[in-house]
Amino acid sequence: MNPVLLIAIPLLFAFLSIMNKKFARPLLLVALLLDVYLVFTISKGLYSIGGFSQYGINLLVDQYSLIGLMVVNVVFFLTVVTNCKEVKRLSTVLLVALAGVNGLLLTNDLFNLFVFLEIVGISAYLITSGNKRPLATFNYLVQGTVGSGLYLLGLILLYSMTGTLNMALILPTIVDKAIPLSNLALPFMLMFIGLGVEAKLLPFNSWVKGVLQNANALTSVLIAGVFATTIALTFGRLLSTVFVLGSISNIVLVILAVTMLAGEVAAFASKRIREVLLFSAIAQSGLIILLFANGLVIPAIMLIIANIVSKYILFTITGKMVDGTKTDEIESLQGVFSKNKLVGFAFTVASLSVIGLPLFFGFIVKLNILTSLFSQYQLFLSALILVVSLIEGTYFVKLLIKLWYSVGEVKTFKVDALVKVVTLIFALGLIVFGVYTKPLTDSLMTVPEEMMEAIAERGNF
Amino acid sequence: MKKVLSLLVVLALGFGIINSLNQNSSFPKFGEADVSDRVSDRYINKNVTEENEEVIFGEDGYETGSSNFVTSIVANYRSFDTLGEVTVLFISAFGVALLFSKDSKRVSLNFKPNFMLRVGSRALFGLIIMTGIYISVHGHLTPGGGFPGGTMIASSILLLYLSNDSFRTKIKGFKLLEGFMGSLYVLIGVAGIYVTGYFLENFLDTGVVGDLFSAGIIPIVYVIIGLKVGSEIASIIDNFLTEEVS
Amino acid sequence: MFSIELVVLSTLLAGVLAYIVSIKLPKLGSYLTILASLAVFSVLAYFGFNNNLDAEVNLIPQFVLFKTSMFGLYFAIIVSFIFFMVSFFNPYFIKDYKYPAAYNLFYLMALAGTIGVFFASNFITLFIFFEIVVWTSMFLIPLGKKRKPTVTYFVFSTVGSFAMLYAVMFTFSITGSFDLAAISVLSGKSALLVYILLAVAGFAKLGAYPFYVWLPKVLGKSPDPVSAVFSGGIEKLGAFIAFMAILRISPASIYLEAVGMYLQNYVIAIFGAITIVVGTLQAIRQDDAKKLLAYSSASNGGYILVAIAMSSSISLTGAMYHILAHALASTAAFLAIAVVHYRTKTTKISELGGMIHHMPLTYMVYLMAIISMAGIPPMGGFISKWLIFQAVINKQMIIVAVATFFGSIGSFLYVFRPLAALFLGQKLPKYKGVKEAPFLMMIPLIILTLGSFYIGVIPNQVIDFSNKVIAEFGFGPLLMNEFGIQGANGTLSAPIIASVFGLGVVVIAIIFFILPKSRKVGLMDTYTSGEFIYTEELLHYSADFYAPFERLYPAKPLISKVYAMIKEKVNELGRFFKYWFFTNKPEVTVLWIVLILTLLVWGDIL
Amino acid sequence: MIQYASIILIMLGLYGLLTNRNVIKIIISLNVFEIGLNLFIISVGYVDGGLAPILTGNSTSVLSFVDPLPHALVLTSIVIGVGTTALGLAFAKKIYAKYGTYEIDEMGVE
Amino acid sequence: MSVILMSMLIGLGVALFGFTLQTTIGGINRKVVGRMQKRYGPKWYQEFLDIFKALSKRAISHGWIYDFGVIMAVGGITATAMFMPITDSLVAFAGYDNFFIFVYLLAVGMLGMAMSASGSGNPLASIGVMRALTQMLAYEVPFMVVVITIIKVSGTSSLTGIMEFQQANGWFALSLPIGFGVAFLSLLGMLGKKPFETYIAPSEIASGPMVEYGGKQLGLLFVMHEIATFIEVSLFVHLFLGGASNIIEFLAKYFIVYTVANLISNLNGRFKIDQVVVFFYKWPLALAVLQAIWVLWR
Repeated sequence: MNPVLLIAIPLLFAFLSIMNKKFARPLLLVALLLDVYLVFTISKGLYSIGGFSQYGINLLVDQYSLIGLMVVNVVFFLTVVTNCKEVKRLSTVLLVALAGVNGLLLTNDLFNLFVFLEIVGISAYLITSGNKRPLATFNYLVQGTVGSGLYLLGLILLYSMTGTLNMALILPTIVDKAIPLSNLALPFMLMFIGLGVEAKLLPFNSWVKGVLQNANALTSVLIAGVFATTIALTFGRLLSTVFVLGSISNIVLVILAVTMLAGEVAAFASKRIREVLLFSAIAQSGLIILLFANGLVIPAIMLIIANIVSKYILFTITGKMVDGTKTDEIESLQGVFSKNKLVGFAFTVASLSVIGLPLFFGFIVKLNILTSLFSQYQLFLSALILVVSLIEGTYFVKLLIKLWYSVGEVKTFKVDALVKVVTLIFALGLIVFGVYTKPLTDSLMTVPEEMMEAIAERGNF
Repeated sequence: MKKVLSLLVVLALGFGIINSLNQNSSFPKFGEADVSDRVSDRYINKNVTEENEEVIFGEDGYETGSSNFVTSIVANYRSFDTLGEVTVLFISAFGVALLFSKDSKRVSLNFKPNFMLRVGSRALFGLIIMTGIYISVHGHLTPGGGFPGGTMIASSILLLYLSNDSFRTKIKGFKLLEGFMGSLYVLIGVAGIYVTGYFLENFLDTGVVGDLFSAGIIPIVYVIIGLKVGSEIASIIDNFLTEEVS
Repeated sequence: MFSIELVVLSTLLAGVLAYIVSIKLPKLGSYLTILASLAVFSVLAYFGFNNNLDAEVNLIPQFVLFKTSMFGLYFAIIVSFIFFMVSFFNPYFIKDYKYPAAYNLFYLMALAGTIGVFFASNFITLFIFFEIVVWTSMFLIPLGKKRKPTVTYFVFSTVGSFAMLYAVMFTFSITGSFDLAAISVLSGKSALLVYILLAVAGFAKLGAYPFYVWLPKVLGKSPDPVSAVFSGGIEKLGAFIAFMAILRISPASIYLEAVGMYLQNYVIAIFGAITIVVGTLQAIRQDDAKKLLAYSSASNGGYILVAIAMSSSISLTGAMYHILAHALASTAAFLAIAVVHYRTKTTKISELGGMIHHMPLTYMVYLMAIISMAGIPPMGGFISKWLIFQAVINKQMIIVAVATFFGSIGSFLYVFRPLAALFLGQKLPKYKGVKEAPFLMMIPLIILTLGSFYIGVIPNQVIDFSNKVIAEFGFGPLLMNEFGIQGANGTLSAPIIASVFGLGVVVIAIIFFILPKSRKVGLMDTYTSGEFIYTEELLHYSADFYAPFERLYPAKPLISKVYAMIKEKVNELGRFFKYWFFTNKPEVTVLWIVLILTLLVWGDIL
Repeated sequence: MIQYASIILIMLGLYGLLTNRNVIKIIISLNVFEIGLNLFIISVGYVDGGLAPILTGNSTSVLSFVDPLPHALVLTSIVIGVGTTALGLAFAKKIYAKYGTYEIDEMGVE
Repeated sequence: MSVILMSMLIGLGVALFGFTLQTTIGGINRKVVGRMQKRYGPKWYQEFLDIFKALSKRAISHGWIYDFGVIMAVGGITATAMFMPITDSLVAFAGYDNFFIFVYLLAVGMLGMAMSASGSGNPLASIGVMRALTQMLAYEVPFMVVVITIIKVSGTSSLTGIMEFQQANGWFALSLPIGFGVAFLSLLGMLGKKPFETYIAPSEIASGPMVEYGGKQLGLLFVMHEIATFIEVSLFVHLFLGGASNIIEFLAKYFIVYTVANLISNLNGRFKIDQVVVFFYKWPLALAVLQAIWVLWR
């Protein structure tokens, strides 16, 4: 199947959906189902749009984007299914968002990437507009626009130097034309910052708090889970196949390291559960990008998968919990899980996986990350990661203990059976993958090679 | 103080960027861009898929038949971008509607349109909308195209809004038009897959360069874009004329 | 043949089974824990002693590898025995837990984890099981009343395990191998780094200075069986790691002629000494019996560290012996206190009194336990302390010697406090109907006491075993003859001491009973200098027992202030980041972007 | 050199974003920023003496065209800018409805 | 086996000898002190009379631990005394007269007495025990530091071995004068002589841990006290004064040490218990450590 359908179908349905509002939600579900089906049937390769080979726009399906597509589409689908009530009038937006997300993962063209970035960005603004904090969303919009503007600036500089927009051609062209790295520092930094805004990297992410701290389950899972994963994967592709960090790598590493540290420390200092989770999400995205920036693709993808699954569980349950109890102060949520054991179990498993304790998938990921970092002899970074994950573990354990054990009266909340089932399955998945990882690691093995293949062939068909 | 500091920082950055661009040997100086070195060279010579030395006005058989190279890029070589772009506009328009739909009421204009406005706008309406459609249709031949054309269409509708307050309540078809046109665009793209194997492939005959009926799907796409942009911008305007009830 | 993998997996499975059973029948599930831990202990002991354990791995993922060693076996038998003993208490405490099913699950999982650690063949396996122990045992803590210690425990354990992870990974990056033997290959600075990190791991788990803070919090506040398991079992993981770090890595550094050891070992010994002193001082002033025992655990951990750091045949035997003796004695003491807690619902020394009249057996168990802990013959603790003293004197470590003697004498003080005020003293009327421990609880109490006594009188078998263990580290065996152990500057004959002691007691007892019989009077019938006191509480001296001595040093250890400060600093940093980066103002982001870009474009010039 | 004017425009936009605390002004600054950006994009494609990239009957192959690709890109960029501006204004209106002011400083802490 | 039985009998003899010796010398000392204070003083056998009187009286008991503690105390002390060499050849368990055995077996006796005292239910007894234990913490550590210096220098921890070493190389009292002084202070503490007699504190807490005793328990505890004093003083003699090669030498040294301690005691006031701790941890400990470092790390 042609992967462009992954983008075309949601778009088509989006256009159709505004003609009659009644069909919007069913259309969304159908589109999601179709996409999930398609993801598992498309085959690898380079797909041209309009038949202009490497001079036009291409979609690239390799192991990397395939894994990304599977994860993102499935989680997107489940998010919508488990939050059917919240979807309401957002169906069209979600359809467009789905198209944008798939586009970001598939595209092999820098400018096309910008367009999809904007699509995803605008849908994100609209999705977050539901939390009744227009100022926060406005803030997000301004920052997002500046960010994508900077990305565009960097892109056009790059174009003027290389004369191409094809991601697979940039690197070969740089080599061919022998463009010195110092000349490339500015465009790459601009693009890095532009994407960094969306990827929640530290100095550029003041939007996150406002947007996520009041978000419901749907919004938070989409923004912190699906979109973040997509952006991270996009970022990862750029960092691994397009960017030549060269002289700016120090600045980039500092930014990423500070992001990680600041996220965890801020989460440590937070008293509200959603804030804790959102800061933790910031730190995680910092870590993911950090891995990509160091060329550690496989651990990064593993982390992305672990992250989206656990973030799905955490944010969904938190959203439902906050909905049900009308509060997100950890102090007043004490002991909520004693009445909702299944949900509590899923939440606990997800947190333990995020902390990186054995028997859970997060542990395998952490081990992988550290092994790779040490094989590069990155002593300082790995020490930082350990320190950071100590802080992370501390507040997560604190959170868990508070949520399981009460001192006073216990608030209750109701969770649909569907949410229970889905989160439970995800939690079990974390355990299963934590014990038996071979299929996943095997399928990841070929990712870096395949990523480089397109470049080696210069985007030819 | 804050302003001075900001100014200083911004100035530093601006001069820094200019300086670094100036020293950047790979970045072509203004007006010295070497087009032959860029991918655009292929677009100008229309030899992306076919061997082709040079495009000659009035001949046929090129991969795209548009004499306006920008249009050939917008609506053919990089048509996928344009689809995305239309989607951005679409989702913005939808978003504006979404933001205003709840608890909102329509506001009536706080002035009564006078005679000049009523008559003048009707007279101008026809002219402007004609121009808009013309520009959309001739997008592959002359400067302009679907986007400017669509905007003109929308501005003509704005005139109607101004001149006749009840007009807005009568017109309901924008959503339908918008959705329909968008779907059509996607469907044309999907049709490409089934006709030739590529999404958004120009599967019609490209015709003679310079003819009105040439360039395959380009004019069709541009007309679709024109109508879609027109209806979207019109609906944005429409929505801004409502007010939230608090 | 019995494979280790099978032991670990079946323990895990038993845990899951116990969990499922306990959802409906918590008590039955807790009986399952007894059975399961008995099975683990007996399998390990039987097959281990017969050298019949199989290290092959078939079912678990490939990177987990086991091996059998006397070293691991020694620890595994001790710890599984402790788990087995403590499990007898589970049925009585299970109903107080908030999540009884989870308790049974985590109890057995922690057991499986410890077994895995002791038989690990490579560092990855070691680390995995180490972390499993950390988090499963972590969830045991809050099941009681207090939940805060959980976080403390997590932080300190994780500091340790991350230090270990870093060391492991670092070793891997140099040698390319995760094998346990790989650390011996290291040299120079990298060896020193790994040494320090592994030592930190051991320190953190063992609760040595400066990481001992978690011990009193966790052991003092968690459910009683959990405290016992921690003190006797899980804490010993730290000793295990410390053994490996100190004995397997030999970073060349300054050799201290005066004490005949390398600088880093001396530093470890000094830390051990500090642990002994601080633990003793704090234990003396505790009012909560469990906290008191917790500090004593810390201080005994210090002895183990000192002994390991000296690394000679005598000292290592001392360390091995002390691990066993302390495990038995400390578990017995904790369990005795658990009985008191179970019957009276309090562990505060100042609230209790005269328990000996209600539970004489428990009293005797506690007495024997503290005799062992204070290192008095004829119990196991005496032999280990004697060995350690021999080594300390032999190495002429004067400063360490001061600490060890101080700890040894100080232990009389703190173990006597619960004895005097909790068990002895006036029989308080509010505990009138309190009964002796239930039958099932008596079993482990008696077994532990007998065990402690046995190893105190006949040390030869244990020393035989520990000789095999230290032989694995390349040290010669400790010499023994029929009656005695050959130390560095003297011989010790435990059986003779025990029999002389017995003779003395018998002789005096005969004299005592020949003399005129005494009349029994009540406890209130005492000499009160002419005062008339009618209430038992007023005639009971239990609060602020060592008040004059306690005045001499601060109540809160300094280091806990440091930790509080670190926590506050992290919090402050978090607030700082929240204020400067997450302020919901677009211009903040823009400003940062501008600044970073400016830095970039002017970077060459600046 | 003239293309650096657009850089200055971008910087003006950033300056506006840094100093303004009014929602509408922020949107306008954003527009200034985008316009500068768009001008810069176009300037990248300019060739001295180049023709507009439209083939007409009387053009000959001797003359070179300016780079048409930036034109196409800038078209997209402009449209996207329109979309975000519209959305931003809509949010501004929402903000006004909620707080009764456009000044961020007057809105208080949430 | 018969060797051990023989040793045990000898040991019992040593214990009995120690008891008799100390009780006699204690009685003589009472007379000496009486003369110093311009009194006539009791007969030299007065202490025997006291003990036998107490033993023969009908007593009260506060429960089984009250009795059991006494048995354990006296039994433990007797067992300790059985290991004590009188001269370098007269020792019950040759080769096993390890210094640490005395330290720890002595503790058994102490523990038994403390237990019994606390078991009586009298808070004054508990206070006395508390003070005794605190004082023990104070004097033991400097003493032990001095002793490890001795052990390390002489290369053995066996008391007879140390004696032999001194007979060959001179007394430790002379070669380690600082340690000798420190150990003498510790000896005062061990014996409960002023200024370190706080735990008995006859005036405020009515003779300390013993407050509640009478009859045979008191008598046995007197016995225990005498034997404990015998052990402590003999330890001092063996460790610092070169031990003894014959029994006369031992008696002479023993008498001198005990009398000097007793005389010093009568010249002093009394420390508070926390002052005792501070006192011992200031100069004696520092000096002992310095001396050890000087001697051993040189």
